Amino acid sequence: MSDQQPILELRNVVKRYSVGRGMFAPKRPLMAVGGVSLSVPRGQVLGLVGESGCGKSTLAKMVLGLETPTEGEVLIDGRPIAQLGRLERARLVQPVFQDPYSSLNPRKTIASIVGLPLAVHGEGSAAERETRVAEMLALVGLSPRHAAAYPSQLSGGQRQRVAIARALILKPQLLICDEPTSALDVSVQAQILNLLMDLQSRLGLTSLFISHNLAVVQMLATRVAVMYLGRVVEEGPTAEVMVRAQHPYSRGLLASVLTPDPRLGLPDTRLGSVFPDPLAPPPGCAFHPRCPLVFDRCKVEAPRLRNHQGASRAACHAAERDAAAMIPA
Amino acid sequence: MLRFTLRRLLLALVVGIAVSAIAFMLLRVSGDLAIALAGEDASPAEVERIREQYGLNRPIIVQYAEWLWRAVQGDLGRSLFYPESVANLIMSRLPVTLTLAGLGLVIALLISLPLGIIAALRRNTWVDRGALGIAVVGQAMPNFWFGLLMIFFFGLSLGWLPISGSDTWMHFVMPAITLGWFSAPVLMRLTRGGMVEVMTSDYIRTARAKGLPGRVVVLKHALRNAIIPVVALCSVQFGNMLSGSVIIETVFALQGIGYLAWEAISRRDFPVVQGILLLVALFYVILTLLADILNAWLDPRIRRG
Amino acid sequence: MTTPVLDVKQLAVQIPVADGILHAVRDVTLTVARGETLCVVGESGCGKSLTSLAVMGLLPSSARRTAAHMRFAGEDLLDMTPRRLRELRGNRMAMIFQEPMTSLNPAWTIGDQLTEPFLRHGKGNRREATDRAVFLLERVGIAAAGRRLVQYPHELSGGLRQRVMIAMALMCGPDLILADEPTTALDVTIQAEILHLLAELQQEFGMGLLLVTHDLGIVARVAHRVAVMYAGEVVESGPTVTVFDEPRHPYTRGLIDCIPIPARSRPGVPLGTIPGLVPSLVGGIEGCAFRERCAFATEPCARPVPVVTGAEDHAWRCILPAAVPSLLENPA
Amino acid sequence: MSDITAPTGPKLRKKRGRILGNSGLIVAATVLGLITLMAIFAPFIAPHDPYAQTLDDRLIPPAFIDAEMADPRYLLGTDNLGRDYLSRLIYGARISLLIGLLTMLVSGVIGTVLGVAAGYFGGRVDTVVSFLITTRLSLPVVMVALAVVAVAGGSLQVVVLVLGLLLWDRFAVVMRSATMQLRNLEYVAAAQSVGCSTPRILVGEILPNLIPALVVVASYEMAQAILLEAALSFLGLGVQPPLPSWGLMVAEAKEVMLFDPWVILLPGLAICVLVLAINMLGDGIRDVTAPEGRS
Repeated sequence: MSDQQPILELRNVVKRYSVGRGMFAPKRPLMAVGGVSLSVPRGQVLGLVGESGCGKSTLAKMVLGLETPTEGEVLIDGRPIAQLGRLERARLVQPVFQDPYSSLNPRKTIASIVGLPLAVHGEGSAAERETRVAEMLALVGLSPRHAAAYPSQLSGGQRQRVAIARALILKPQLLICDEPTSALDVSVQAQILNLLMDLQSRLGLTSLFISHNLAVVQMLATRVAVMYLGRVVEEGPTAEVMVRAQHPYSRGLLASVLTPDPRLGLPDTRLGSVFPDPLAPPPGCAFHPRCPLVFDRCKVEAPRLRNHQGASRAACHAAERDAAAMIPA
Repeated sequence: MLRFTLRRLLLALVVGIAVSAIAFMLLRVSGDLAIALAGEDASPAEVERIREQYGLNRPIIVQYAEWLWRAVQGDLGRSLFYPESVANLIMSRLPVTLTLAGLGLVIALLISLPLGIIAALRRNTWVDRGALGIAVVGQAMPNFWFGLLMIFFFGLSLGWLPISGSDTWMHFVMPAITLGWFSAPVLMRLTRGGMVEVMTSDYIRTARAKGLPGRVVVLKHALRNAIIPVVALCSVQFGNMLSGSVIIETVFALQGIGYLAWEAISRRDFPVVQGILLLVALFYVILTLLADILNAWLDPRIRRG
Repeated sequence: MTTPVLDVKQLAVQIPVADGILHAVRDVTLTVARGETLCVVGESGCGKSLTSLAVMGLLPSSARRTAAHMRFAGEDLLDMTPRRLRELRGNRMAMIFQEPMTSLNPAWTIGDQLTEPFLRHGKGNRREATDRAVFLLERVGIAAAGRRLVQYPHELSGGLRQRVMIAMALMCGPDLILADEPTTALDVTIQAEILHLLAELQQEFGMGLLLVTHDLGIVARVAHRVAVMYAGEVVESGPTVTVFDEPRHPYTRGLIDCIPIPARSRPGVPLGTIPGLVPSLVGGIEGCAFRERCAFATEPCARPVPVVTGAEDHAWRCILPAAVPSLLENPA
Repeated sequence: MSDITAPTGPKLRKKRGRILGNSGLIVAATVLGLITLMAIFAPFIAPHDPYAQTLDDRLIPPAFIDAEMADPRYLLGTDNLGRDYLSRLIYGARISLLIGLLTMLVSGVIGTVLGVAAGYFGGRVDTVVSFLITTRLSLPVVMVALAVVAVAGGSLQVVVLVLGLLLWDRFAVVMRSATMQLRNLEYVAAAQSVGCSTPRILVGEILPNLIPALVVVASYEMAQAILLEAALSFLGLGVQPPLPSWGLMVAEAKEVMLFDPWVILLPGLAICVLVLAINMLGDGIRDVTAPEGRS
């Protein structure tokens, strides 16, 4: 496999659900993910940012094979995930979930939770597994004494370390982190982010890092993709998106990050707060009802993700117009 | 809401058909009805004659379809014992059972609602433990035994109440108490559980933060939400009471459909048994339908969902 | 100096649990002046929410509350009759909770729930109540307010419900609002809007605002003064700018350092962390509760630590002689 | 970062403390244990043959009812056929326990399989199972059981089979909703991602977490089955005489209730104590295994 081959590739992935509103109300289609194409090269971290209901977790589930795309293809290491067996898939991609309380089975010891992937894949003898579990626990900063403990005896941060150990023990090609720190206190979040950064540099992990907080994402991600209502609205190198975001929603998200600087007042995101109903998305650009730069074209035509300036891509008519105006004659 | 009602109605209809089929089939597959009718020591020829006479030799589906077709028209066949049609027989006994079940439900609610609410508000005090204790002990008593004890004390020893028959309201006192007593624990637990959950909810804290007095918090904000599942359970309990009337009516010789069912079963009067099974099952289907609609109507999240 | 709207001294909350007494809030002293925003900040389990509930008298029934005094506009909440307390609650002091999805009663309309405190506290008749509800709904940025009155909570989104909660708190024109993590359950872009609204209304009506949060970013942007809580105690309090610029307690410094900041924190450069775990508050703690996790801890920290007061009401519970420097490799 | 919040030793001790602190659970377990032992060793404990009729010794009251009429050979007196009441009660425990246990097993297997399948797979499976549950709930248990026993003939096997096929609904309802909750937890998603097969997830991840709920429902249904058997036998359509079913004994006692009311007291009380013990055991186990809360 060449190094040019991306580890993760999404080709125009669509996921539609049919949602019952209440027990007997008619079902309506919900476009959770509306045509997403992204790729993550080996050794890189793609940060996926968006608010609740934007489809980022659905996307993660499709990459993990827990959901099947309605349309499009997910390829891992060049192979369509739909054609992989469950064991093969598990060797390629592993998750770390959000809630450290529900992500560990309360009736199993830490050792058996971390060792489960080895047991399922029939790797090594019982003694070898034990050694590897101990190594893994040490790698994520837990002591050997934790092996015999049950999840209820650990703190939130320790549990999240266990989840990371379980995800890494099979040495997967790709790690999916779905809001791994958003259920944690800030001081614990910092510990987990530091751990992930450390593992990143030591193991050269390739990962998809999902969060609603841009400040967290930029700690780890080499590239960032911003999602809004099921679509990627901006994608580019982290530094560029953080400094020169082109999509007004990315700028709004960035402004919403409240840094602990007492001299700055509250930001004016100029986004309003009328979050659209995902069951009845607005026509044209889905973001137009909240957009401060909206003009007529936005209400009828959905913008496509394309390069306007620099190395990043944005799906915005205003960005396109501005870029066009800036081209020297 | 209309859509909800229609869908729920359709479900009730399908369940109704399934239940009627089961009520019919059960008696056919659990043994040879012809032998049961003719008696254990009847000659093979006699059994064959009966099989012929009742059409038991035809495919079971055909028998069922025919029975259902007649049943829909109100014809449940004729009793093998009484010189009457099954439908008439049941209709003449039904009022007794409905009265009994109605009274039973009222008694159950009179016991369970206040007790459940007080237990929830005084959680983990002796009131709560006492109420739960009564519920646990109450549920452990066999209802026929409880009935017999009542007969012994209030009927035989004290002579306050008549011990059998269904002529006056006095005849209903003990059966209704017995029936209500056994429904009360379930209703009480649900009321208590619902109230406990609601009282610890965020919106009750909001109501208290508004400065509302305790009585308004409990009656307006808590009870309204806690009572919704109780309403549904009430109809389920009413259905159970119709079914449980077999035991109670037999103990007190109350001439309702329960007693009729027992008589018919003992005498192998199968058209009557089938008719009663169908009727009680349909009652239950209709009651749950009503409960669901009432539930939806009480809960704005369903009504306007 | 005028009477502060809220003046709490040495508040303690104890909760009996399976293996002893949980000292959830210990010796908390704070004041809120009219027109002032005080933020109480800390991590989960530090007692910040219980502090606000203790002020409102909404603690769970098993909890025990003690204090030297707890004055609301000069009147002590401790020796108040339940009736007098009810007169104040929802009227002169109101509360906004964290979960907009569950804090409104699903069985009653928005209008009914909004007008309820107004009518209950005898502020006017039903018509006036409805008028005020419409006025406030519009004020908190809800369009078509008249139509919203007949809607049920489940028909509104989380952001809208939190606006309704805010409008409800304002119905009787309170002197003090307690907001317990009012934006934690909301999306980040909505959070800024709601905070804007709260700050604006607070200025407009000249109320005191006690805002409980875990987010130092929110504190920095909205608070006039801040109280940092750790393990049930206020470990540092003072004007926001002073506390952020010159934190005197190592915990405050630790909290500030572990926040990722765009364009400052970079991949590969670790964040500051606070090692170890929060101590158990069951039984009670002797000395500084933070000493097990503190890089500067010395032998005297095991003994009771006095509160030191500096300029401008800046107070801290630490024996270090100077401000705590950042331990980050390249602080901005 | 190296501390475990509660080391294993104290944790176990805490659990043991919770069990011992629950006096209801202790009493219930003791009573149930005694009844079980009594049932198992009935031939060694019972002073008389429970079927032996001594027509000269009919309806002898126990000493605590009428000391003068009592006979020291019959501790709890004799019934209307002169059979030793104590021996019949001891043997009766066998019937109640056997029917309770077997019915619980039959209905438990049916209900758990249906409920877990509905809760885990959802969709069509859930629709079908929900329909089955609704249909089953619409059938009046006592009447159907009576009618079927009347046709099939009253015997222990028939009663177990009929009750087992009728009493699975609560298992299904509870297991369905419990599985639905578990299914959405992240550790199930993690197990799927790790490559666990569906049976492995059901057995390794879901089932262990269902056990507390299962025990509670099972105890409740066992009690229910015992009560129903007694009722069926009481109505003459359950276990047939001369078997010493407690329900049957109440029915037989009913005939002589007017003159010898004590006969009715004993078997009823026996049912009551057994059912109470089972229910209290279930409640106690539920309380002990209740989640301790997150932190």
